[in-house]
Amino acid sequence: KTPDNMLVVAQRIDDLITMDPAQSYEFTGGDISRNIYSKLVTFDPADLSAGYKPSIATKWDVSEDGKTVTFTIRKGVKFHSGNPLRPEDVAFSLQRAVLLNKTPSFILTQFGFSKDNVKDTIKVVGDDQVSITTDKRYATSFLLNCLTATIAGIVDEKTVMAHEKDGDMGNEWLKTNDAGSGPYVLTSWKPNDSYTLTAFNDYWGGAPAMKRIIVRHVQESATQRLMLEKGDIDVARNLNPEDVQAIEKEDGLKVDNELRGRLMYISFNQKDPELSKPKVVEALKYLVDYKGMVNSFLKGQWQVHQSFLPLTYLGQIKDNPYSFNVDKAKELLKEAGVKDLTITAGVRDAQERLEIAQSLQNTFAQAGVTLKIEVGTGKQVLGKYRARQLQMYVGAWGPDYPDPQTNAGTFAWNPNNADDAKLTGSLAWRNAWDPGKFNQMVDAAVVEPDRAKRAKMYEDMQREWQKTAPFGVLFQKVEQTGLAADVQHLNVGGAITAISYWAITKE
Amino acid sequence: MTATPDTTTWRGWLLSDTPTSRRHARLSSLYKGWLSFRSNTLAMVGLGILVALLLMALFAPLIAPHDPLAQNLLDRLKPLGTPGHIFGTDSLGRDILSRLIYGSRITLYIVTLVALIAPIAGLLAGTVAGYAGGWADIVLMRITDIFLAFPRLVLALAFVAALGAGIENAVLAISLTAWPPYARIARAETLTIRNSDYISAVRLQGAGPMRIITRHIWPLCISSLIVRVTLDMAGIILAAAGLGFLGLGAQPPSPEWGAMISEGRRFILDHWWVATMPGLAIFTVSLGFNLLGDGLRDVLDPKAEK
Amino acid sequence: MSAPALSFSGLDVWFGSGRDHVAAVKGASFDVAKGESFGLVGESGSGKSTIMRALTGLVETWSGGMMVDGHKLTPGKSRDKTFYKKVQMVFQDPYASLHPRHSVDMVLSETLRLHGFDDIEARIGKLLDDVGLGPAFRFRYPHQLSGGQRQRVAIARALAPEPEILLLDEPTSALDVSVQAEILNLLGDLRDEHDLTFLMVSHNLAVVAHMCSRIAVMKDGEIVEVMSVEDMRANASHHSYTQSLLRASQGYFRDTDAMQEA
Amino acid sequence: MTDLLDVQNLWVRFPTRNGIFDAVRGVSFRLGRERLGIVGESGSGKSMTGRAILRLIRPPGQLTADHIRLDGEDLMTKSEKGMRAVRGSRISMVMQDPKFSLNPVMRVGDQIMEALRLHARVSRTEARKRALEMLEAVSIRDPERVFRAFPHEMSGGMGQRIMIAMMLIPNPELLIADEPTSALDVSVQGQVLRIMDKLVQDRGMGLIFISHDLNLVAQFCDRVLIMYAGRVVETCDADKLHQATHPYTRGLLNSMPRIDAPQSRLDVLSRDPAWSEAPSVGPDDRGLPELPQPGPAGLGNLGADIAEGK
Amino acid sequence: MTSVPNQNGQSRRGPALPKWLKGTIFGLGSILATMLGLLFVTFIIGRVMPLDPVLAVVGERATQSTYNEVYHQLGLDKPLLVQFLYYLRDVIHGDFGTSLLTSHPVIQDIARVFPATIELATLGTIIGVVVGVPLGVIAAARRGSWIDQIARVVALVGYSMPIFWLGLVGLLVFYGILGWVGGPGRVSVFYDGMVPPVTGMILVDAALAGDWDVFRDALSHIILPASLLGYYSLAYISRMTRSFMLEQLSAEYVTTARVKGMSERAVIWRHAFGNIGVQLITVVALSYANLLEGSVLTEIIFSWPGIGQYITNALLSADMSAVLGGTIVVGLVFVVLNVFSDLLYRFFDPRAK
Ligand SMILES: Nc1ncnc2c1ncn2[C@@H]1O[C@H](COP(=O)(O)OP(=O)(O)OP(=O)(O)O)[C@@H](O)[C@H]1O
Ligand SMILES: Nc1ncnc2c1ncn2[C@@H]1O[C@H](COP(=O)(O)OP(=O)(O)OP(=O)(O)O)[C@@H](O)[C@H]1O
Ligand SMILES: [Mg+2]
Ligand SMILES: [Mg+2]
Repeated sequence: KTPDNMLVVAQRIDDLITMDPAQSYEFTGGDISRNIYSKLVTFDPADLSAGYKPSIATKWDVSEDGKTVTFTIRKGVKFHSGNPLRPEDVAFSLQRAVLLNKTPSFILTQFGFSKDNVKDTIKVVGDDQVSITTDKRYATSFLLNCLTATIAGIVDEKTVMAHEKDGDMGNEWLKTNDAGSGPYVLTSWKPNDSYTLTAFNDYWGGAPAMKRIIVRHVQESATQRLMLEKGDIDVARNLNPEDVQAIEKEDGLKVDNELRGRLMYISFNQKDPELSKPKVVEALKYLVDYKGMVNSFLKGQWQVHQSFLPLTYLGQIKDNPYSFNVDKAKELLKEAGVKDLTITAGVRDAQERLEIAQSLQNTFAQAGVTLKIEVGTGKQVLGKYRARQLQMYVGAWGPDYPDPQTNAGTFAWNPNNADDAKLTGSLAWRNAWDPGKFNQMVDAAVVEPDRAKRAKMYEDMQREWQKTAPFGVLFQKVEQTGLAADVQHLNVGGAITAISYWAITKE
Repeated sequence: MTATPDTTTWRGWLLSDTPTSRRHARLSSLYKGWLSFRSNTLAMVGLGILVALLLMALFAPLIAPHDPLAQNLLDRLKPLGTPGHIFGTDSLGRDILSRLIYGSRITLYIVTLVALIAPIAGLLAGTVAGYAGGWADIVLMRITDIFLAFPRLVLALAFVAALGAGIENAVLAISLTAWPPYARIARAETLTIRNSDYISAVRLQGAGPMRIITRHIWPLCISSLIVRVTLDMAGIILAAAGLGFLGLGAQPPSPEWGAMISEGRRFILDHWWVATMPGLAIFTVSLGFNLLGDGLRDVLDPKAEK
Repeated sequence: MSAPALSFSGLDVWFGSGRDHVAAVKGASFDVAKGESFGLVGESGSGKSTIMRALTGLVETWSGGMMVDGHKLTPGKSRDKTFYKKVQMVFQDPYASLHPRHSVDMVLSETLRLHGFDDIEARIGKLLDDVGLGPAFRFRYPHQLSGGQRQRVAIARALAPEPEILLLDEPTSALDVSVQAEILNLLGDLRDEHDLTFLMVSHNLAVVAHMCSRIAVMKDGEIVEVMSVEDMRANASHHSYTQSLLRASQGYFRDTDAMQEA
Repeated sequence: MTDLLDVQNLWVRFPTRNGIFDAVRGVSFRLGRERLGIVGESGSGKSMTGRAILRLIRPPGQLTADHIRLDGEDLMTKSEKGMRAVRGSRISMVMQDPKFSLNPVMRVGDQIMEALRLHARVSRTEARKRALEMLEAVSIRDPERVFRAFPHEMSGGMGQRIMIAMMLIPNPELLIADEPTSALDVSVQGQVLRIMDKLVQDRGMGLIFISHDLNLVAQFCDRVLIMYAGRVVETCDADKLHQATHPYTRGLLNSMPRIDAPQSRLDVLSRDPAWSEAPSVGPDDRGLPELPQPGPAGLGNLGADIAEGK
Repeated sequence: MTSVPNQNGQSRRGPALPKWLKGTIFGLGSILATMLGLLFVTFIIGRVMPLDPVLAVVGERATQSTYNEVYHQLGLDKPLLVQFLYYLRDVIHGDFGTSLLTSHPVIQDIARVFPATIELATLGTIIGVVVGVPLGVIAAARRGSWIDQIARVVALVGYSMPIFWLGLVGLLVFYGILGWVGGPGRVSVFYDGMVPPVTGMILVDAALAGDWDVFRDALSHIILPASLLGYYSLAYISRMTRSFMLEQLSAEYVTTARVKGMSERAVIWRHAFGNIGVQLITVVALSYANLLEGSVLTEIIFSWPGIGQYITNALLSADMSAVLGGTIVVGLVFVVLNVFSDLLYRFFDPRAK
């Protein structure tokens, strides 16, 4: 029922708060950004596993010392404003992200850029080149992976600076507007209601097939399914397992399954005297009914995964050493000398997590562990978690950029375990866990230039980590998207990136 | 007015026009109220529903066929009429019937607490404002207006958000939003009562304001409040369920009916009973309160309707 | 000579302010001697009740002089307990002057308790006896009583603190003639028994004449005439308004009569 | 010649919590073109009798009677629609409490005009003229203002006069006046009574005058029914009321204090249960007075007529 | 000595303001006081809530330095009262701040979401009045008849049914199975933005633009949620109408009208109904106000981008500017509706001067 050259998507988009790539950090923001901004390097939706590929940068060269990478900028690329894309725009965009120092800026600043040095470390060289100099030698793949993140989107300097207000480098304006060169132009955004993208006919990679993309905010899965069945939409992105199962059986509809980078995990605060006993943590990891959950209420949407790097990431391992084993757990608890353990877990009020928590409550109880669930809104629970006040947390974590460092740096790295260190970005810190030797392992892996060696380092690190860390990674997300049968080439971005509307066709 | 009742039977004793002691007088007026209430069939149905609810809550462990929290992931989402699970099972394989039965405790708990807090707060504010008049009246009524003008659910949400989700906080939140109407009713009644001759008469005996408010004005406001509260109870249950629906009411795994609907709404298309059974339970109890309230209104407040 | 039981001099009572200002009583002056029964008559709205309400403190906006037993009263809310022990009031409408949810017993025992009596049980029995209600009525609620019976309860309540002065605001105007007779007789008996001083309001001249020895005629908030009942009976009034009141209370006469005033 | 009204064995019953309550029990009377007073203590069933004649007993009250004949026509057998034609145009009733008996949100004039226009085909201007005349006739000083006023702006006495004007304007054959002058100043009371008097005498209207003022009824009416507990305990000529024999009537008469004759104690009525058990006193068989012919104007301009006569 | 004799005996009461002016001043004053109190309470709630507005800005993974910077930017380091005064100053200047959640000025957001709610609530109220009032009147006139029973059941069910449940089932049946109505949202996706937003209410805008396709489509979308809300308001209105009518029908003036020989229908509609108008206005205003503020659940279920959802989302995300702005608007509407029904009352009821 929807027109042939138009794609209508139902999705929860209430997380969207800004579209400025220097600031955008949410799923929906990533989706939009990927389609309206070009980057130096990017993933090809047709072949994600190939890793980053040239985009605005046609090629790059690494200096001898491995600290400087020089990108050659594609010619003839146009912004939506009609301005040509110049190397200055590229340098400006990256510098701007550092200078603005918004939440995701660490993706860049971890390479040693700062307000003071960014003009020198990221600069235009020659008339068609931009060079980036890091503070020390990093794996090149690490840098390039980071440059595929949203924050590396290239904005139109002239347009942006024309809207500058109080030295905000156009941040206020860019929150709700588009200054990109990607295949789509943002034509409207009504918060919590919808956003609309229109094809950019002068796109350097060729105009996309879908002339208009409309994404409508629909909260309920059942509603999305009804709309899909009625033909009012082409794509439904937030379906729950029951609705997916129904759609799979229906004519004219199909389901796209993609492994995403999101992990579901539980963690235990190491300030707690009982939970800081390794045997207790180990026992609890045996008290999770992994199979039961993925075969019932999580069916199709999460798969068992017990290490901190999502599958498809460099250094991934497929070992899932833990399984539901009450006897083993009891034994471990006995060895640890723990009886009548009561734990309170913070859980945000999302259905999926509540069910997981309730299942945990049930299985923990079988070994005599009482689990109390404290539910709050996302902000409430998170506030406590960041303040290290949660005894246990049931939550999800998505990688920030497609490099193993993103998760290693948060699950296994905490150089200062003091309360006032406020390393709130690190999950290890939030759980008051001092990772000890893992700190060095993480630091070493991130600078290892050899790809294979680097992968091996992460594999070893994870195997070790699985045994001792006060984290239990439970599942990895599989995104199940319901779509009309005529929609082709849908790719929501796998574990590493966001949706690519430009590849989609209808037949 | 016809034959004088025979005072040798209990019934006759209770119906006597000439009570002989305080207790007799009180029982007699209660019994007469009961008699007129009893003649109202629908109200009796309402009362029946609520008594059933009470019994269900009281004897939940005896009645419920299963542990309301016992999960069985293999037996999830069984349909209505499944042997052993007449009302089916939910997404974690828990028996819906048993959860409904245990949930009645929570519903009763909410209802009792709100019924204790809101009307009393409203009564206090309303009668004091009405009787004192002047500045006290203006200030109290402004406060009432503020809470009245506050978007109801927002206030409740804010409150729950402030104190954390949980049944007690939900109750507090609901009470916080429920009292202003009672204050208004109580004030309006107080204004009509305060200038009546019988209040003047007690003032002429030297009675102070506190005494007049608590002994003379409250008993008169209470009956219309009771009616209002009963009629509002349905709304209160629904509000608690609404909070539950938004995930801010009772906490899992507690079988609060609103939260059950909220959990079950994901399956509404294929497994409709998961959300519908608690929906029906809420409906039934609300209906019970409404019927009872209608009946009470006829008995306690004959002017209001009839 | 002892001070009069009640003394009013230049009493002004008003309601509201600004545009709503109503002067309900204007410069009323009269004395009521101890043991006397004094009547206030006049058309509806002439301010009869207002005088009583000002005296008892139910209306606070007044000026001028009021004395009870030689003690001056001051404007304002507070009257002390001794005042209420001395002065009590019976209201016009027996249906409105009893709390609908208080039984006779509750009404009387509360009153007694407020006035600090201990032997409450005995006193209730005595009071009910005094007003001609047997013990059978003790635990009844107002809705179980007739108008006359209610008025008796109201009188019992007023008698409870053993007052010296009883204010009667149209005590029988809501009652039937037959019941009126009973109440008037009762009041007469009580007056003799307890040495009471009466101040009685009514618009029925016959009733006032029956009960009182002196009357004041009110019109529009002013007292136009104070006269003895004998004078009234003899139609010896000086004021035209009083005369018209007296004439009107005679009844209807067919056309032939000269009833042609506007 | 038939009576104007002939009521036989009229009962009004109310079901209550404690069983059936009989408000009117077997009342019978006949009425010519005269003034009939009904007296009795409060609650004796006077108003109910009046309403019953119009068949306006509100449910759950029930009305039974052997017959209620108006000019020989039995009202009991009429349909509701038939009754509507009777109400207002042939029998009218002045309601007891004018404060509650006028529609608070309708202007006085509209309510009076409505009474007229429901039964007579007259234009608005004509109706207005007649209403104003009628208001003047009942001694209302500023009819134009009152015409435009709302009931709450009227005093009790004005309300009663408005009510009377409203009920007289369709020129009924029978007027039931339920305590029509209780709120009136004595002087205005005289004028209003005079109007009704005139209508009875000149037009042959029948009048049922309900009151509890025995003296007034004795002076104003031709005949009196004395009611007690829903029954007629005695009936007599009005001027003979003071010689009435029934102890109830005597009791009522004696219990009133009198200005001219001071008493130390008033007589108190002692009620005899036998009074309420005794059957109603039936319609007297005495001959009714000769009916005068209706006035020359027929249903003419009543208000102007009265105003002139005054 | 130059004392001026006081000729005006009334002067001791001060300058006598006309009554209506005094009433107006008092009325405005109390509205202001209410609004101020409302703001203050909201503000305090927002500040004491353990929701961190900074987190809403910086996100989950922000470093502490970013966090501190924003904390300062938002003025959270100032005393509470100072923060409130700053806020007040801005509000008086018409600046409600910028929503953290949408990055739009709050006033702009409200201008977008409020018409959606108004449209829904208005239609709901219209349905409630058009059906509820006659139902209530007839039920009262035929007390105890089958129609009275039906009215009673309809009202009781309306009072007792959880709205979110009914909404979901309604959507399933009328949209999913029967396909009689449009789905969630205000208009079908491809009609989105087709008519220029003049009032923000799509039905009105479409009518203004003369685009009847859009109008029909929008109508098919709104009809289900509006009926749902309408049902609730119907339940309330019919019940209240019935009890008002019963009271009037037992009044003496109704008997007077019957004495005049008036037909039953005229008695009911002309006399009795005329007398409940005023009370009815209050009830309708109240129910309208309730729909305006209380349709959060309906809005969620029907993906209706209205103010209820807006405030709720904002609240859950500690977006206090948005919460405050929304609350002011809703509170203002409530107060205005109250005043409005008061005015109508004065206008229609001759007894209220
Ligand atoms: N609370 C009040 N506020 C304003 N005016 C009042 C108030 N109470 C009484 N009045 C006015 O004071 C005047 C006197 O009233 P009051 O009650 O004393 O009359 P009354 O002689 O007792 O009349 P009635 O015989 O009807 O009882 C009347 O004009 C009345 O309207
Ligand atoms: N709806 C009713 N239900 C039960 N009893 C009623 C009802 N209406 C009237 N009565 C009773 O009918 C009796 C007669 O009432 P009615 O109004 O005729 O008295 P009345 O003689 O007019 O008295 P009054 O002089 O006070 O007007 C009263 O005892 C009254 O209580
Ligand atoms: Mg008085
Ligand atoms: Mg009567």
